[in-house]
Amino acid sequence: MLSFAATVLLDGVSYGMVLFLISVGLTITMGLMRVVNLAHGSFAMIGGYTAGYLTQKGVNFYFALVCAAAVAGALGGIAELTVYRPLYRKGELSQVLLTIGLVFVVTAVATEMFGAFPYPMVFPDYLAQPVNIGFRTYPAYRLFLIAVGAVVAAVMWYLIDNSLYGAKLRAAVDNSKIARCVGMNVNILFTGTFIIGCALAGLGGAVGAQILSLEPSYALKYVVLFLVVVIVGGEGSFKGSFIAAIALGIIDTLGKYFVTQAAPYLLYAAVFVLLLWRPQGLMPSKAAG
Amino acid sequence: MTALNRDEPVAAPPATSFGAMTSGRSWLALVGHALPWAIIIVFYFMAGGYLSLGTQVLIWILFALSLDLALGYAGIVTLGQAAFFGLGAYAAGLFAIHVSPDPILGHIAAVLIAGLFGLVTGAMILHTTGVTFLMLTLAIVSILFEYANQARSLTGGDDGLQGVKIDPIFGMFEFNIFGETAYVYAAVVLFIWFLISWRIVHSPFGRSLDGIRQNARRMRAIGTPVWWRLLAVYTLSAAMAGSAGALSAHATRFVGLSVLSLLTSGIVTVMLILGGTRRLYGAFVGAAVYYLVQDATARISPYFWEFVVGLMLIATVLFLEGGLLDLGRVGRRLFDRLRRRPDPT
Amino acid sequence: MKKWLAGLSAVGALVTAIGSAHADVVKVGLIADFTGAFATWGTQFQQAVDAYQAVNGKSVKGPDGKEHEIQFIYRDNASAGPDKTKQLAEELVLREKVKFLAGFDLSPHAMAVADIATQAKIPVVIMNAATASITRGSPYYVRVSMTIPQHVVSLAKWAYDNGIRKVYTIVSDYAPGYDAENYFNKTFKALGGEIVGSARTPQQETNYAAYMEKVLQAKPDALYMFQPAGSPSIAFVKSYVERGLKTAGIKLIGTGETQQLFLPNFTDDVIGVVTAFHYTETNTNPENIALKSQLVKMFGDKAVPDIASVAAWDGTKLIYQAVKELGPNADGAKYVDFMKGKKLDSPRGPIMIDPAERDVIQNIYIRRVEKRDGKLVNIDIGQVDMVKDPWKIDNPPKSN
Amino acid sequence: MSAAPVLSVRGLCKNFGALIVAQAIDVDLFAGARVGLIGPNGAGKTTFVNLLTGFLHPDAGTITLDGLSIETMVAERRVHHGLARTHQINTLLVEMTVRDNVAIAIAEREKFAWRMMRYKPQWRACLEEAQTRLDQIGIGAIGDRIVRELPYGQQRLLEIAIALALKPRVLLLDEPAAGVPSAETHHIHDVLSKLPKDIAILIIEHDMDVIFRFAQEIIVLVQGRVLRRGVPAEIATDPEVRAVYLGRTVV
Repeated sequence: MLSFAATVLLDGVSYGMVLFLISVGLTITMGLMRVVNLAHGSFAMIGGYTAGYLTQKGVNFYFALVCAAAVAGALGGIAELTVYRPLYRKGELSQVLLTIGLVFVVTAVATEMFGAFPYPMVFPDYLAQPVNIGFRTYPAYRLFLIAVGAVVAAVMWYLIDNSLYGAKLRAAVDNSKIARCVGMNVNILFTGTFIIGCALAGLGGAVGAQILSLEPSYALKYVVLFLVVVIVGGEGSFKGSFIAAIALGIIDTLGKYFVTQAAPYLLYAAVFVLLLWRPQGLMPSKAAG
Repeated sequence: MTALNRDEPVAAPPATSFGAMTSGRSWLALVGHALPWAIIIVFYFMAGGYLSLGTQVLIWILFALSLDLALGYAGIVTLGQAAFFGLGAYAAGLFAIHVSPDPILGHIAAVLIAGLFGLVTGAMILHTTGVTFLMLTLAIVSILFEYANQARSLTGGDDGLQGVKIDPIFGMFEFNIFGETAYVYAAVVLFIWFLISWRIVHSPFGRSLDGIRQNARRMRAIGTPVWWRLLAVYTLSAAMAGSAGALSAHATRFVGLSVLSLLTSGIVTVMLILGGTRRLYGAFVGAAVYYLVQDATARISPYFWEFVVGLMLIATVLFLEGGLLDLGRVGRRLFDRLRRRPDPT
Repeated sequence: MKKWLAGLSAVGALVTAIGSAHADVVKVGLIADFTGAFATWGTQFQQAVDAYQAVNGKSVKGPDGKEHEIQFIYRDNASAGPDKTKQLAEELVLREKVKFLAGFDLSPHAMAVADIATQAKIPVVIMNAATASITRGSPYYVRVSMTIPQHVVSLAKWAYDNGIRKVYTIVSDYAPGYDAENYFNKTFKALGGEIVGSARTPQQETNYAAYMEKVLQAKPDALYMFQPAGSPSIAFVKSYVERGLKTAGIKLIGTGETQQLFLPNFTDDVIGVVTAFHYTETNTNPENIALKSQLVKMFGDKAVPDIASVAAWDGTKLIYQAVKELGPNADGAKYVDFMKGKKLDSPRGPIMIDPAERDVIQNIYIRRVEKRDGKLVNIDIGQVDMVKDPWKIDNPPKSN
Repeated sequence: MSAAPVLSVRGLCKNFGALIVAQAIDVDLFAGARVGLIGPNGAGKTTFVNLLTGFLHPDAGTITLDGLSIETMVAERRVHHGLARTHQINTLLVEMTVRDNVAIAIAEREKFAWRMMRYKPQWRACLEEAQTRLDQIGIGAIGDRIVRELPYGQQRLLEIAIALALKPRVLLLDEPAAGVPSAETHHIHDVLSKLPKDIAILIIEHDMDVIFRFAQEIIVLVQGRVLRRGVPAEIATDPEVRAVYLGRTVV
């Protein structure tokens, strides 16, 4: 029984970590820039494809991950400077539409380049094998996911709480107007944060490729999932999204385990109720509240 | 008063300055009104095998029109419009199967059900705004979709609703594969809804909606019950979308799961934005153009149309907020600027 | 990119294009998804048709001794709903005056054209849509592809004959999945086997960890999967190995998941999976050789034939023979009558059109995935001869 | 002047977390009253207006309008009971014409703004009344202009015009001249001086000259508390008030 609980926990957390890795960028950018960025998943996908392509070409796995983050981040930066900038002043609608447009374009290009089929990603053998973790054998890959997620979370945590960058970030999230007034160069902060967010998404897309499999429809397919994490966690709330992601992962796993006749609308129903109860999410950042 | 009358160049009045369209003073406005309907009528005789394609366009125009009321005029940013379209479609289909094959009755039933659903959900979520509201609408449409997918016995799941039989309208005009009936039926329904919408958006009610979109706080300060007004238009728009859904169910004698998909919401929004919001005719242009582009590009290369639609969206948001119907004004402004530029000698 | 731009210029022409039916041209309207999630079906259909026409010429000599061109007109369902299918079909029938309709990758799409086929008396050659009941929808339906029960029943039999007694089934949560689950369980129980557990997974599921845990605890001899080709089935197999089911000695059996077309996307985990299917890409039938070589010749080494290619090949062949026999302007019903009971040498092996049900009767091959000179391939390890769709046997047509 | 106050506020309290913005405020406004509300920035003046008009809800206290207690009422209902306001920062329908801005307010006042059908004559009447009201405050010439294109001063006047169009019995003016170039302020003051005599008016203003010219009574608000109240003369000479305005904190 205990081992079962542990297994469910591991499964849930590892899944949640993927969601967290990809969503954390979104939550910060949405909290910071107030942009409903439905295209965020595209950057995760770009990272995934990059890593997939490289690993298939025999490039070292970890180097491939770095590249994935780099490429996603770079493209993110370009996108921020070109199409996102004008969005900051516009309403949700424009933001939704433009980012959906972006998704379409990326999807089309991805299909032209990599085909409509799911794109395989080569993991090092020691990750592909189950390992013995005392009470049972367990996929090394999922342990790896948890490790990566934990590291990133820790680093983010430190950055946001203890660094000047973090301080600026929190200030700007709480009130970008004031941040501007006190002469903080918000533009650079925005671009930088956006790049980091996309890079993380790229990383998440790459390492998570086995759970959220790579295909052109990726961005559209999972965007709701990412949004749920962000909104439920509370826009701009880093801790909130972490909790939301892990919770989502565990709930999802439990659901599959006990309600084998999957009822997918339960997730949405839950979100619906929660948002009516706490329209600002679990942990609203001051600005949102 | 001189001090206050610092005169500034009067730009072309935006679509929301009333009287601009109400008083069809310029013959141009009249042509503008006649043209779309003339095209719809002419198409009927020219279409040949493309008539059912035309019917589809008409249905999507009505759908986009319903969105224009909520999103365009009242500024309710929703991604859940497909919920009403789909509900209307399934209602009409199931009504035909289980209750009565009469199209008119079925249509009315569908409109009522969709409207009621709009009323209930609207009452639940309309106090929220922005992203939260967006997510709530998204959740609603997703819930319906998943439910319809699961309730196979009722909806046929992803096989769609089979065996919908519809009586001839007034017992005279039967729905056949040539689709004349469906086309005229759709055109008439569209026209009725258009008249209603036209009346509404130029009524005090419509103006107050426009006010709410521009500045809800101001409207409360003059005593507007904002929530009630929004609820009213949301319900109306839902009923209209339901009507469009009923049309599609009757026209194709089939209801597919896709009517409830998020993509359907997305597409109708794209159409509206493409054509231009707060003009009513924007829906016409948007739906037609969208279908044309999709039809044309899809034949060239897989994914090409997705690519193009994506670009169109980005371009519209960045450079053409008024939608295609705004091209004229944008062009004029550009032209003026070019003309004003002093020649470089 | 380039071809897109080139295409742009063609748009205008296409839009205004008006199909006019010449007397000696037999038009066949092929509707399938060429874009969106199911895009591969359309391309596979089209390539096979082109291949067939390249081998057998674009025209047939009719009974009147004249050469009649067989012209295929392709319409993209764009992975949109059946309402779109319906509209395309009407357009093809009324505008293009097609004599046959063909294609249809998804069942709902095929079902949606029943009215049109019946009202306009147009034979519909179904090249995939595998829901058993479809062919009852209109007397003009003729199916050359398969039905799910055909596979599943054969698989269940094979499993029992090979000493498997306890099976856990996991199917995808949509219509074909239900058919699969239903027929596997029924057949296997009837033989005396035991179903120790069943689960249904969301259609686009890719995270199977929890399900595998349950299977592991149920300790069956084999795990039967019915998962959509592509990411779900790949993730499924991955998870099956990861979770140590393979090492626990639980066999993985399925039907369409391991088609040659998809194998490159799998890792070696998939080796040893046993499936029952109506087409083994590696078979050496002359027709299959012809199809494969022609595809490679026309579309390069990457072109791999699959059930779509095979069905399109056979469907085209059927239409050619019908026109050859009855000429270009016969009544739709006549064409259908001709096709009833027809026997064909298909790349998959011998097939026959059920005279009563207008549905395909064919061998089902049991294959195991193995690695031959560095490539994952399906190897036949057995076959069930001339399987008639079990659903039809269970649901005899109501006499009305 | 009638005995009973049109608007009477008792023990009004409000705080945001630790920050106290209204502390047991009592105010009475009689018909035709002209009361000035002054105080340093952050004293809670605008908050007080928001509490009265229902854009904020008090933690404690009662607000009575013509004997009807309205503190639980939503903002829009209070308007219909005769309580109108202007905003410190222009809050207008910037995409509409000036006339439409006023006409809509009139439509709401006349309770037919929900009409979808059969509205033509009433609406015409609204437009006409709107025009006359614009004329009255001297901006009739710009009735057809889009608000967004107007200079700030004219927008301030429009704020007042809209409030007046609601035929209020109590009018709360939140710094009507704020942000207007001093060269233009006199127009606004003209308008203020011509406001209907029977309306009870509470005005927030920083410009002391205006206040002392306009108000019969002045209330000094500091940190959400009424520090002093009295006729302008007293207030002007009150040392504590001076202290506040010199920025020294009051114990």
